[in-house]
Amino acid sequence: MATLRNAGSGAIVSEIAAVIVENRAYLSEIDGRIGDGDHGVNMAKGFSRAAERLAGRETSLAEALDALGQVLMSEIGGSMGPLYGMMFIETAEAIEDAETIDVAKFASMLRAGLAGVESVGAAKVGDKTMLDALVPAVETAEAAAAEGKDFPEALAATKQAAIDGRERTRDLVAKIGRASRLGERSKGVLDAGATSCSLIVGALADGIAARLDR
Amino acid sequence: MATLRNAGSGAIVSEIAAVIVENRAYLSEIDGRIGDGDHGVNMAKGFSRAAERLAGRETSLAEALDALGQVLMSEIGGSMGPLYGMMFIETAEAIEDAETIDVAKFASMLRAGLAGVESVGAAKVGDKTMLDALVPAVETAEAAAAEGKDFPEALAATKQAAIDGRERTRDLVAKIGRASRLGERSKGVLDAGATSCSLIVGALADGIAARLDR
Amino acid sequence: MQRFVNNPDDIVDETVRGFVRAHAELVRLDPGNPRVVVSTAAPVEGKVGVVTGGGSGHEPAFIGYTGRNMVDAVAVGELFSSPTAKSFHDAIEASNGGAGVVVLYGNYAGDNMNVKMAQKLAAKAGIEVLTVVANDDVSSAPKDEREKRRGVAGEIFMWKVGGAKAASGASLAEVRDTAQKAIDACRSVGVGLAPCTLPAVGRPNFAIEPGKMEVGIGHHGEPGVAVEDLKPANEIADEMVRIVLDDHDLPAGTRVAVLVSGLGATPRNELYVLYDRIAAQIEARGLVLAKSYVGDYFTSLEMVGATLTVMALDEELEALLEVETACPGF
Amino acid sequence: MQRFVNNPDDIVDETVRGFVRAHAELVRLDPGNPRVVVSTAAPVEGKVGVVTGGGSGHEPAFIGYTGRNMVDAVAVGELFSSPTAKSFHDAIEASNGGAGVVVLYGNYAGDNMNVKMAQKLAAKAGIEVLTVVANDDVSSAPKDEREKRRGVAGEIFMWKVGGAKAASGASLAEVRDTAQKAIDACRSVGVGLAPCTLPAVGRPNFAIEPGKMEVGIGHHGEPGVAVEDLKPANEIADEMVRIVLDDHDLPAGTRVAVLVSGLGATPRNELYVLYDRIAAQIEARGLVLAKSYVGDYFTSLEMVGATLTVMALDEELEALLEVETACPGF
Ligand SMILES: Nc1ncnc2c1ncn2[C@@H]1O[C@H](COP(=O)(O)OP(=O)(O)O)[C@@H](O)[C@H]1O
Ligand SMILES: Nc1ncnc2c1ncn2[C@@H]1O[C@H](COP(=O)(O)OP(=O)(O)O)[C@@H](O)[C@H]1O
Ligand SMILES: [Mg+2]
Ligand SMILES: [Mg+2]
Ligand SMILES: [Mg+2]
Ligand SMILES: [Mg+2]
Repeated sequence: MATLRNAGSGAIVSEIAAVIVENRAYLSEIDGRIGDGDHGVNMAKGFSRAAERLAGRETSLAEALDALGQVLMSEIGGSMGPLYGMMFIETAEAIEDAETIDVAKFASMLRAGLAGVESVGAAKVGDKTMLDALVPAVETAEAAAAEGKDFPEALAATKQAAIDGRERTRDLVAKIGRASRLGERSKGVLDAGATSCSLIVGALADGIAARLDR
Repeated sequence: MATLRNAGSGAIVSEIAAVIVENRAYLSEIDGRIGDGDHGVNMAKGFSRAAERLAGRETSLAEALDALGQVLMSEIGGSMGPLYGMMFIETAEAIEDAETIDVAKFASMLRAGLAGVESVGAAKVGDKTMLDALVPAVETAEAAAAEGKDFPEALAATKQAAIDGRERTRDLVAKIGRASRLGERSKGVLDAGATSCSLIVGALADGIAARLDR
Repeated sequence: MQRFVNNPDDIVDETVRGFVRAHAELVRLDPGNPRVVVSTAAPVEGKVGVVTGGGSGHEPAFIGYTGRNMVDAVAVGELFSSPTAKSFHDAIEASNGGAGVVVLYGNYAGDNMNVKMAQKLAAKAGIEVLTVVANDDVSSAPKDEREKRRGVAGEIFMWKVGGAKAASGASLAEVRDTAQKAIDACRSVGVGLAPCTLPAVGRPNFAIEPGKMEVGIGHHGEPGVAVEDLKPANEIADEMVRIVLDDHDLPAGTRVAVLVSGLGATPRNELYVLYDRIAAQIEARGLVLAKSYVGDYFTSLEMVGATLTVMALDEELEALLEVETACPGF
Repeated sequence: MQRFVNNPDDIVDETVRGFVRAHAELVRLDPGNPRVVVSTAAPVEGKVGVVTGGGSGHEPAFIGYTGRNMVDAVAVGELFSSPTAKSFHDAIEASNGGAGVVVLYGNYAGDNMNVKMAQKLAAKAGIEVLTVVANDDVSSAPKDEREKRRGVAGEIFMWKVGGAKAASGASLAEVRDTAQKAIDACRSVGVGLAPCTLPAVGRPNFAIEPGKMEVGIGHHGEPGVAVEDLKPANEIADEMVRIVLDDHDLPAGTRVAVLVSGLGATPRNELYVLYDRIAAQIEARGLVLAKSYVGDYFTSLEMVGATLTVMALDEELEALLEVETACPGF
């Protein structure tokens, strides 16, 4: 059964950061349609800062995720600072003591991250937020673990679930955050946070898949 | 010898005003190149106000010119209020008591207007101001009178002199007014005041020519 | 982008540094946190601390309202983005005179989260914190969902009233209640004529077609209630008054304070043109104009537009509004 | 044109009406002339009257500096156009407390003519009038032709100093001399990033290409000394300081007052970004920053840009600058 070694896998976080930085303009543009247009700027700033701090350091995935969470939490602000900050801090804590990460561990670390988000924000699935990408990803990972799917398959399914969730936000009416004031007029546009979240889940899954040892 | 009856010729001033109002945008545009772009606005406002006051009233040329001068003087401000205000007030005063206006009277009324301008502003010919159109017009009218030219010919020559004077401002360096700060860079553009002045002299000459009785 | 910027990522730091430098007699930086601006008079022993904070790009809000009889400390966020929980917490610490701290801020997702977390941190540190969330922006939610409405320029009245109440020696609960009363008495509306650009983004993050205007626009360009043809100033003023007073419906004879703020790129003379009509309309509805403010009080970078805030006064609110203040914003 | 306007011909009347309405405790209209704004405290028996005036579109200048210990009466012109001689004269009459009147205005052809004529009218009415013509704009003429230079934001210091001197009970000659000393101690420069539009004209009356800036621009868009590529804010600040101080060359240790004003559409945070660097540069040259002003003090409709004014202080000027004032402009 394929697993990921926690030690030495911190580079995955730098890969996640790179994806966010690449999509800086895109994320701001989406946020601009129904929000205030700064999502890409906020995210890129926080993630690139964390990447700088990690650069050249040999870290475990847990250490790297925690470092990212701490930077977002204490230096970024916005909605994303606390939301993604808590998400990564909790995700890291869930695998702190793990030698290796398998499908079950992967599912539980995502679940912990979701709990982190929910500890700060009051959003629910369907509110047109990052949760609409994150929740399906968590549930898909858990299902894959229950069904005993192998890790690469589980990762691919989880990534796809986040993407599908992001796509569904297009038809949702925002119930929380800036966009919620638009009511019906918030329809027809992707949610910025769901978009960044699907990028993050995807980059995490890809980073793990590329490092699996069997 | 052709002459103009002073009485009943006040409509000439309304014709002058109409020409200025027509050229409102053009005059502002010229002023905008090396000044602050308000010449047409200032002029049109003052001249149309005077035209309104004169509308429907049966006035002599002297009365109408004085009315125009008073409006410019007391309601317009800018450089043009006092400069054109004094010009028209003095012009009017010069023909106040005249039954009829002949070439000599025409020349002396223009000379009086020039004196009015010079009583307020310190500009000289060649400074790139309205004087560069007005002075040649005055001198041409005086020469015509001295040479005993007939009135229509004198009027045409005076109008042309103002136009030629305006054209020469293109090659002049502004020595006074806003544009004077530009030094060499004020070259290559007509002077706004000279342009409005040539329009005024032209409209005055045309208005007189159209009303000559012989 | 025809703007005065260096590295867009440094704008907030440079703004705050320049601000503190220019107004050193009134404000200082928190020694431990360059994203916290503190009144040179704070903390005042035994006085309730007054804190606010929010995203940058609204100058003189939020930092400009730091000073005597006003806000004691301000948490500074990135452009259009809530300050961190840490900055809110440091502002609470900096303003704490031992009588508790009230955080008077605007209703935005980020601010709500970060203030909540800062409140927890403060509780651990033994500082009692109460909060008031401004929601004066009429267009941002229906009347029966006022809790969803954004906080906008009405916050200035909330700060002035709250700051004066705290300075009077009132208790934490009293300051909170009075600040709450102040913002409950405020209704605001914004109209946008041209968008603003986050320098880091480089192009307008929303569009307003030439010849159009966005009625009910938010302080970050959040879309308003309607996109309409651009009208003459008087008709826009009439519409702003209608939106605000229809929501407010105040009995004739009510004394009101009015604040007309530019959004950043609106020339001052146009604000007076708007105000002239707004004042006439308000009086025509039988209200009494007790106090007026016209200028750039709460902006949105270089957005072209204006906001109108009407605050219904009672004796206490009017008296507190009259209290002399010393801060860069007024 | 994304602006708040009704009939462009009415802008000045509406602006002045709204202004007087908003600041009724400080200013009033001259009963005989709606183009003259008078301090509610004026005339003061036995005090030298202080008058200014100029074209509109520079709000809060000129009207905003009417008030206690400031200007007593202001003559209001059309947008960018000098007031009439009659308005200057009515302002002189309104401010006359029997000790003579000083007219502190800027060096523009129209203003020079109209003030001169007003002076004659006042003389006939038996009022002694002395004048000071501001010419602080470094870029508008070479140093050896200072008398040709335009008056710009330095006028604010001239008014504050002149107003305070008059309030101190000084004689007409003393007020004139001190105001003259004040403006002689000022040097200013403007930088334009985007043009402004006279609503009656409907399109920008000059052009600044995107990516370019006009260094030395005038308050009406008069071309500056150079069109350059738009630089980072710090480099622009350095250039502004260089232009002003190269002309001024002040001995190290000189105490100075600094005023950084937006031209109308420059967001407040960018003014602080500029100021932060300007202040550092001024101190780097060994000068001492005694007092700073950052905001929209003297604008040009909705021009994007900023001006820097540096005033060299002596004991008298600094003391007069410190005198408390009450006017809408500060
Ligand atoms: N309570 C919440 N729970 C989860 N996600 C939220 C919540 N509030 C806002 N969001 C997410 O935040 C995103 C916007 O983030 P961002 O633009 O960076 O912050 P801001 O809204 O303060 O400008 C939205 O697209 C939404 O997905
Ligand atoms: N001293 C002067 N004598 C004669 N004409 C002058 C003088 N000063 C300025 N002018 C004229 O005034 C014109 C500009 O007028 P206008 O734009 O209406 O006033 P302003 O310069 O105050 O904006 C210039 O083109 C010039 O011809
Ligand atoms: Mg956003
Ligand atoms: Mg002009
Ligand atoms: Mg934001
Ligand atoms: Mg002009």
